[in-house]
Amino acid sequence: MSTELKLEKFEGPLDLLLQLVDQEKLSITEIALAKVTEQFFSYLDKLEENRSEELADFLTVAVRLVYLKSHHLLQYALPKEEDTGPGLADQLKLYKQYVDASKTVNNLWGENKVAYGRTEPPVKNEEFTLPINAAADNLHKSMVFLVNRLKPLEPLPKVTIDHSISVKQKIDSIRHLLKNGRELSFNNLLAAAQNKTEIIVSFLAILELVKEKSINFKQTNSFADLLVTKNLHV
Amino acid sequence: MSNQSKIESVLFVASKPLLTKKIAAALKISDQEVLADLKNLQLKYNNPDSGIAILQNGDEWQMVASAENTDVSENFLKSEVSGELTKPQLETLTVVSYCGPITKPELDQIRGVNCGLILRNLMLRGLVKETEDDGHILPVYEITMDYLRHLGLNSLTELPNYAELHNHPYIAGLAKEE
Amino acid sequence: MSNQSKIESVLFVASKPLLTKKIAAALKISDQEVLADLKNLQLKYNNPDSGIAILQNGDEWQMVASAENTDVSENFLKSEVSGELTKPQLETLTVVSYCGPITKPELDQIRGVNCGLILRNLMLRGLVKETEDDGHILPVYEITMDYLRHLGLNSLTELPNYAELHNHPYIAGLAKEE
Repeated sequence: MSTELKLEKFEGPLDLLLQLVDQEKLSITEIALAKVTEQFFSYLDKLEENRSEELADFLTVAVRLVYLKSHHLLQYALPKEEDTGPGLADQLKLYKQYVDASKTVNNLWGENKVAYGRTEPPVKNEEFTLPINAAADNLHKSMVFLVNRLKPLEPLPKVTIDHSISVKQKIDSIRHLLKNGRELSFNNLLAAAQNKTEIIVSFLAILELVKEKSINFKQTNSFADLLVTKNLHV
Repeated sequence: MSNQSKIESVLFVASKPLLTKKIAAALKISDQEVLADLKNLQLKYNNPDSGIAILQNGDEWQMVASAENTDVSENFLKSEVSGELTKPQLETLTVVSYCGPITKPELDQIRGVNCGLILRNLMLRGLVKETEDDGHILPVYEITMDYLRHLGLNSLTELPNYAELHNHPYIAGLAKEE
Repeated sequence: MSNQSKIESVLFVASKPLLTKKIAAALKISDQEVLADLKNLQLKYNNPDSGIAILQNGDEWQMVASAENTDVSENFLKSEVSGELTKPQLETLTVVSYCGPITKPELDQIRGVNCGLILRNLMLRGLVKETEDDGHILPVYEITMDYLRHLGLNSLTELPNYAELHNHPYIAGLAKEE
């Protein structure tokens, strides 16, 4: 089976996508990306266990992927937004160009052709001169500036990791909810969402399940709550 | 002696990367005059079979022995070992080479991953440098002259497809998105 | 590349007079062939308005900056070791002052960049000295007595906030990270 890519063999979400598309022998299009979305998601589970600090990067792409896929499924319902910047397919194509270019750079680097400088015998000052900006006060300012720059950034990534995991869990929890209960209010689901990403993820997770035919939607009128029901015929 | 000759002498004795304005200060002439002479020196030295080359990295200039003559040069100085580059380092260096000066968010966006650690690593190895640009809020990253020397290129513009990948329309778009 | 180009590179990187036979040995060619190429290089460089010259002293050869440009070359070199410190130089001197004696890897780690060239410059200026400590494998760097005297201090501990900044947790934290 060649379908399993080794977790350690890819550097980031774009690298993973590129390899998945490549493996399916597809060219980089939105349709191709929609096709490999499922596979992409299967790697998120493994990532959560082994490389959780990278989950945030993968989720950014995951959200865009599912958006792309839902757009693919519901073209009439989600008109293509304009002016949203480069699409994921375009971004991946660009990324691929640099990956290709990095092979040239690697070759040049590997040739070990070094352009050497020379060493002019140093001119030394006859007597010591104090540079005008090297007084004790200059040193102190410079040191305070440096220490501020070195302030550790740890607390932030930790929060990001927790958040990333919570988004990932949201997808899993919807699946779980539907496994036990029969019906689920979309409004209730979104009430717990803490930001736009979570709303999008919740919505897209549901679309994903619709596509799998595991659930159905019920809505009594245009602006009423959306009821999510388990498809009993499956 | 002409200014061009003086610049030639200064580049020769400096034996390290020099900013245009530093050369201008040494000669007490304008940056524009220095740049015009530097272009002429590039034409004078950077041709096939020359044993000396003039490297340009953005606003920096350095006179070096031709990279083609690495082997014979190493008889007379301590050789600098290039060392291996990991895949993420290589990829990051490539993007910085083609798109620099580039901010970290732009770089992260292109690679789809946070490049903070790799950038720090590349700076420690002296392959990438951080510049606090007056015009920008965020620092920008560029490759160093040392990196250029080890690639054996006279300038990044010699990289294949440089113009196309440097001025890629999506990069402009990405920058706007931020 | 031709032998002439190789000899050009060798003379450039050597930065000192070279015997004909030493060049011949490096290129694995005869003395006669080297001499013929050296004559050509003299014709190429030793002409009016060249910034570089090839000197011959008996059997020794050296590439130098033109004598006519001595003023501008020397002024440039002197300005490198006097005058205002650049921002990276000041920061390096600061770390050596507050955290010295310190090894180069430690210094690189704190500043996040390779400090080799800067250390060399600071030593030329007489601000920093290198000590080969018996107990250490690597040399350590500290400020010179001259500099301390000109700061008007009896000891580095008199630097503003020394106690707090000398062993700052952010800096100690870096060392642990590795």
